[in-house]
Amino acid sequence: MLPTTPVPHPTSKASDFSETFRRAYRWMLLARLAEEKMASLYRAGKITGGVFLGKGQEAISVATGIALRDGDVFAPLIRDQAGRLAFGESLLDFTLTYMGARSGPMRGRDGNVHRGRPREGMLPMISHLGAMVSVVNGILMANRFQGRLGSVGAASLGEGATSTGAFHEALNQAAVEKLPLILVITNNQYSYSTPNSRQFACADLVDKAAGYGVSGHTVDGTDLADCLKLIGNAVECARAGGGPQLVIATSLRLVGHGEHDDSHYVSAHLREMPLGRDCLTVAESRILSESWADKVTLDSWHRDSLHQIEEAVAYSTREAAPDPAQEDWCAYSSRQLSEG
Amino acid sequence: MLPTTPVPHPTSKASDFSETFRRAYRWMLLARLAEEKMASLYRAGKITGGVFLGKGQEAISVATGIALRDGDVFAPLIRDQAGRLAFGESLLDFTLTYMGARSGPMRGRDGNVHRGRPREGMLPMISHLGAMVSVVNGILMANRFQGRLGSVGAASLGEGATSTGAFHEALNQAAVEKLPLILVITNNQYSYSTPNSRQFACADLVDKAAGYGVSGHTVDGTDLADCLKLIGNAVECARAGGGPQLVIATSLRLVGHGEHDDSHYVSAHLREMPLGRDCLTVAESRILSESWADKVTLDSWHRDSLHQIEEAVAYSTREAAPDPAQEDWCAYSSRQLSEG
Amino acid sequence: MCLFIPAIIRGLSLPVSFSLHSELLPTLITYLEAIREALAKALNDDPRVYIYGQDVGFFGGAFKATKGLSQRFPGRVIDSPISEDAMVGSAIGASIQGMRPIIEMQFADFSTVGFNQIVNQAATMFWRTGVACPITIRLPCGGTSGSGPFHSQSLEGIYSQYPGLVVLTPATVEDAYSMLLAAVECDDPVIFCEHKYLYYHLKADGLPNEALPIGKARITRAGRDATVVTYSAMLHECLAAAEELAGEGWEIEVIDLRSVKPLDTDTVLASVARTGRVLAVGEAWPWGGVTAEVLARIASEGFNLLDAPPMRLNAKDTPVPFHPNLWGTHRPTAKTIADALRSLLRL
Amino acid sequence: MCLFIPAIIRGLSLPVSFSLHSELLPTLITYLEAIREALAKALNDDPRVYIYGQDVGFFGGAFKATKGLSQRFPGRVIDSPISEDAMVGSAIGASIQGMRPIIEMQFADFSTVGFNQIVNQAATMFWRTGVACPITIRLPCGGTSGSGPFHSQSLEGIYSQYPGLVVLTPATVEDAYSMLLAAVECDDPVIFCEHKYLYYHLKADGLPNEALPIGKARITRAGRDATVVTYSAMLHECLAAAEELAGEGWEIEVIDLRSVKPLDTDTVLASVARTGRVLAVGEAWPWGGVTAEVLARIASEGFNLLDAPPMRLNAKDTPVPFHPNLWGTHRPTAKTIADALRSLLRL
Ligand SMILES: Cc1ncc(C[n+]2csc(CCOP(=O)(O)OP(=O)(O)O)c2C)c(N)n1
Ligand SMILES: Cc1ncc(C[n+]2csc(CCOP(=O)(O)OP(=O)(O)O)c2C)c(N)n1
Ligand SMILES: [Mg+2]
Ligand SMILES: [Mg+2]
Repeated sequence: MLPTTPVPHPTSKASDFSETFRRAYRWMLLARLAEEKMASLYRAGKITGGVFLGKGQEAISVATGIALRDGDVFAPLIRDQAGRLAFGESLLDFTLTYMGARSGPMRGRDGNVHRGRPREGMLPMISHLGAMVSVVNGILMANRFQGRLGSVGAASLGEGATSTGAFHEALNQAAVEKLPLILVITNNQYSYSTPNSRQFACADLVDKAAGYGVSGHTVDGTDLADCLKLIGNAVECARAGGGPQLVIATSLRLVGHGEHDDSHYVSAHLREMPLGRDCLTVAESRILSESWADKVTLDSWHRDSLHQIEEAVAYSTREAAPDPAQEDWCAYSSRQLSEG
Repeated sequence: MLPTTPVPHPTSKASDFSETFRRAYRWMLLARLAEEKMASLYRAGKITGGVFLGKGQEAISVATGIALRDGDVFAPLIRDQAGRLAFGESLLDFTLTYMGARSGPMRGRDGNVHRGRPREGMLPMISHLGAMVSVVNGILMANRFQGRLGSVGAASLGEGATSTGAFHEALNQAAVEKLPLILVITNNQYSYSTPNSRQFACADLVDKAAGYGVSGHTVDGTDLADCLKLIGNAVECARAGGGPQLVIATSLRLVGHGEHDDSHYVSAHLREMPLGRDCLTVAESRILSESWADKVTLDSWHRDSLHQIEEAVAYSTREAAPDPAQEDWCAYSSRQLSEG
Repeated sequence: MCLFIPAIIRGLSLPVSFSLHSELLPTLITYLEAIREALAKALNDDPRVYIYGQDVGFFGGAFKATKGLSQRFPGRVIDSPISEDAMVGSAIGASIQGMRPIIEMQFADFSTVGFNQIVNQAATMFWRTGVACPITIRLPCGGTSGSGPFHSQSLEGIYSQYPGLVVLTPATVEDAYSMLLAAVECDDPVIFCEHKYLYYHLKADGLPNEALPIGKARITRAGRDATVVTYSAMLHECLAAAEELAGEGWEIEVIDLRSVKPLDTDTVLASVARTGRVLAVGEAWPWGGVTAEVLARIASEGFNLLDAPPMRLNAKDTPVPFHPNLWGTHRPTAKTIADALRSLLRL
Repeated sequence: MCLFIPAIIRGLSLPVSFSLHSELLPTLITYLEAIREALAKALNDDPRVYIYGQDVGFFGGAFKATKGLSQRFPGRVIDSPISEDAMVGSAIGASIQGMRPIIEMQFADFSTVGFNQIVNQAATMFWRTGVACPITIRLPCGGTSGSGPFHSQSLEGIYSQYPGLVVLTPATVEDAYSMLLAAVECDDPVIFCEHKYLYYHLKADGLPNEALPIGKARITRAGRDATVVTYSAMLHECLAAAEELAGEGWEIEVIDLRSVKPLDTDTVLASVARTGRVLAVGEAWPWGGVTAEVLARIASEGFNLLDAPPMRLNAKDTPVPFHPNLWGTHRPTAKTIADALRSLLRL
């Protein structure tokens, strides 16, 4: 059974590719099913606030999470459930946060995709797009100051976030400081309803790399094998001192921007294109065609995942909500400075 | 004698190159001498606030100003005295603003390099670097709305300003909207004391163009002839609907960041390189070697310039300072909304 | 301070025509629909107007405030990249070139990314150059349940500190409509704080033909025992509290500021002169902001009108919490306002 | 509110050693030198400290606050690109990884470009995650002659509105030193508002061994006829006004807030209890801000202590003007403060 606690990272880097692929696939599957559960709870009116899913982006996300190791840092964005799990986030962090439980990592203070555990290298995103990249830079600068070499940091963004000044300043900063940053841009063709033609005008987002003096990579975001290899290489490059790595993964958002959105604006043409493939199905076919697992095993993984999700949801539902009377209304670590 | 009021733009675009070169040179000369006058007033303690000079950048600046015509818009930066004059700014705007005269365009409310006349297409920079570029975009969008086609907008920046989020958002915006923007980056090797190695990591700033999907150009900023040709072409491209043009001009700042700064940090090595040449001297040699004017004529231009400057300074010195008792302390155009 | 009645409203001798959208209009019109109607009217009546913001075009905006407008006004309702700085900067440029841009921030909270352009470029343009900068920046403001720290902020007190900005905070469907039209017609940059909680919750029978000018507060409920000064969504909590206290025999006067900069000191002082007691209520954080400014004005200009210390009630001094339990306690509510009023009346 | 005495100050049983810079120290030490000494001491005593900002390295910063430090502390005083957003963002990251970054903004005014990271990321980090964010952001603030609208701003009232930020406004050489050390030691993000006018103008005999904690105001001048509450450079204008009024027989008490968030209401109220009259003076714009907050607190918590309406005096509601004539009139001065005090005493 897959653990709901952080997955142990393989000790040997030379682990068999099929083994990595299977592990990655299982995280993707767990993420997909966990998100589908959230969506159904949302439709049942059981979730306060929004629900944002990563359907169609699990391959690139999991490849990022799985390439990182202890001591690395990850700044996921809203579509990174798979990467979060692979990096070590417990499924409970996901369910407890969505449900606003007092015992969750955000204690009901912040919700859904904003969860994180900074001490464990999992950054809690703020909503403002692009803002997490320079935070990762700072952690990498701190690592350098503290002599902690060989650690890297990965940040996820959508293609829409490349239009923010924050993205630009941070990538330039990483380049000047030659930081081991892996910046993964998932170009899923839309930023909310906005198509790429209204977001940028370059032929390919990877053309930005040269303008920052960083290495650029592109990958088919629907193909798990490619994602694992490419991100794996990019992470190794960064670890080896090669400076920032800009990765552009192409895909299509297979869900609404959030679960409130029917994404009627997504072009049918794009859905038909290869980038419209479902990366989970693609990965599954690969497993079967390579005989890395048989149908019976896949089914058991599916059942295991559902079981874990049920457990996590059931547990989280029973957890107490925050009690405003017990709440510590203090925004200061130096509590004596609070006027609250 | 050169006018202190806006210079009439040539009616024929096919005007003789030597004629354009001479006109440009005279604006450069006037700018250089006017700035030297400001510097000496500054040293004499006669100027409140800072004095910022364009020494070494007159060629690229004048080329920008001279390529623009009525209906175009120009967002100069701190080293654009030559371009301002060529675009049509009166020398009096310069002296009156530095001296804070009530009759100057900024009426003592803002000083030195911040002057402008938005109604006449000359934008009054705010200090925050990069912030003027999107303002130019907006003017160009307005032109499009209003059916005023064929007008362009030019904005100047230093290489340091390419690190700002504002630069990035604005250039991307211009690219998405395919606006006739000419963005001229003068890479003078330093941003205040900060050398390029601490500012960006790309091999050449022009490598940024592809990442925005705009045309990129490079030019030797010390060579007036090259600047005139290149900027002239870039402006024509933009006018013809070719979208944003990113121009990178290479030079060296031959003065301090401001007159308070002795620029001891500028590397001696750079001073010896071709980019350390004084563009004014280079232009003068060209004029003499091509026999576009003789030494006697050059001397008369010099005297004429000095004369104009003396007149402008003398006039401005006699102008009344703002009187706080008479001042209209109202930040609102709808005065009834002012609580002042 | 003299008052500003926009011609766009003044001109309305005939009943407002909703032909643009009439087929969509239900009997009751929501705060959000009022905003959409105002946008449609502005686009229709004034060729200088355009709308620019993320997803405002075909999609109609995150809250659907611009739904259908890009189809009705082709080329004038434009999707922007995720670039708040450039969005505002370009609006400034367009405005000095004669346009009347309306910028939609997807949430007020994201305006912090365009902050520099708003407070340093737009706000100073007229004073520095004498050229007006008529832009309207729509900020979907305020808390709703489950929105958390970055989709709930009330920033009126931040923007009001800057000279040159007009800051409007409509609390009613009618004001959402008429004040947005006034904002577009205003020659100065207007920060238009729409409250998201009111978008769907608040409904009215129709849209107004007349409007109070910008800068004028409204006495929404008359009373003689105490004055409550408030604005935006808190108006409705205050009215509920007043109603509750009416049951206890107290008559509470409730003032809706409508515009927080300028702030209508005269109306506030005249009310305090009648009641002698005042409570200022705001949804923003406690340090500074609208309630501090209101109290400071009353204390310095109306000290002798007071029979008791002026009070204020704000949100708690923490980020806005996600969980409904916490959120409901973080901001003032009818209940905590009623409690504060009871204390005030006992003083 | 209990009080915060930083260990870095508490530990000073021996006289402060200036060995780092002693050869440079003149007999008198300026406000700017005090800041430099504090930076040197922080770098020296705490390996977690580093400085990051434009031109702070070899050049020593636009105001020379970091002069010589990059040479003494190699690799720890780092030139940044012109990227205020990324400067602050990276400091946040470094701080949660155990560092104590000090960010220098070249001018306070440019912090608006890093605004989002400051108010939305740094300010909320602890509350959201329980992980502290100990960064110090140095803002060269306030007006000097000829600096104009974009190099003169006083932004303490903006930042204080945000929960999670500590906002300090030292007015003396001694406080510039000890409060900067306290800021660096503070586990929360501190907005450190240094006043540029004081950089060279203000001198002291030496640096302190002891310091008041953050959050505690100081009675700089005792008096019994009226209280002036102020902070930063305005302290000196207020002291001059008090001196002028002393010549007329009035004893004015002058309170230096030192820290505007938290704000030491107790000290203010205790003084008002003695004098019955109060004037709050600030260099920032009139709407909201520190003086509004001070008046609101006095009015609501100390109403019965007042013998006259509380007053306030701020800059005018326009951008800060460039020309010395205008600038001298835009902000409060000893003369206008003395005039205000005379009115207050007549009330
Ligand atoms: C600075 C900022 N502006 C606006 C938003 C509102 N917003 C949230 S998600 C989103 C679209 C993001 O698109 P993209 O970066 O492509 O990511 P995707 O959702 O496609 O994964 C927008 C505009 C925001 N979060 N931050
Ligand atoms: C956003 C912002 N941050 C900091 C500054 C302070 N500053 C003024 S000029 C300057 C250096 C500019 O360098 P560059 O862009 O290369 O232009 P140059 O002076 O070399 O012409 C800096 C840092 C500023 N004006 N704006
Ligand atoms: Mg996208
Ligand atoms: Mg430069």
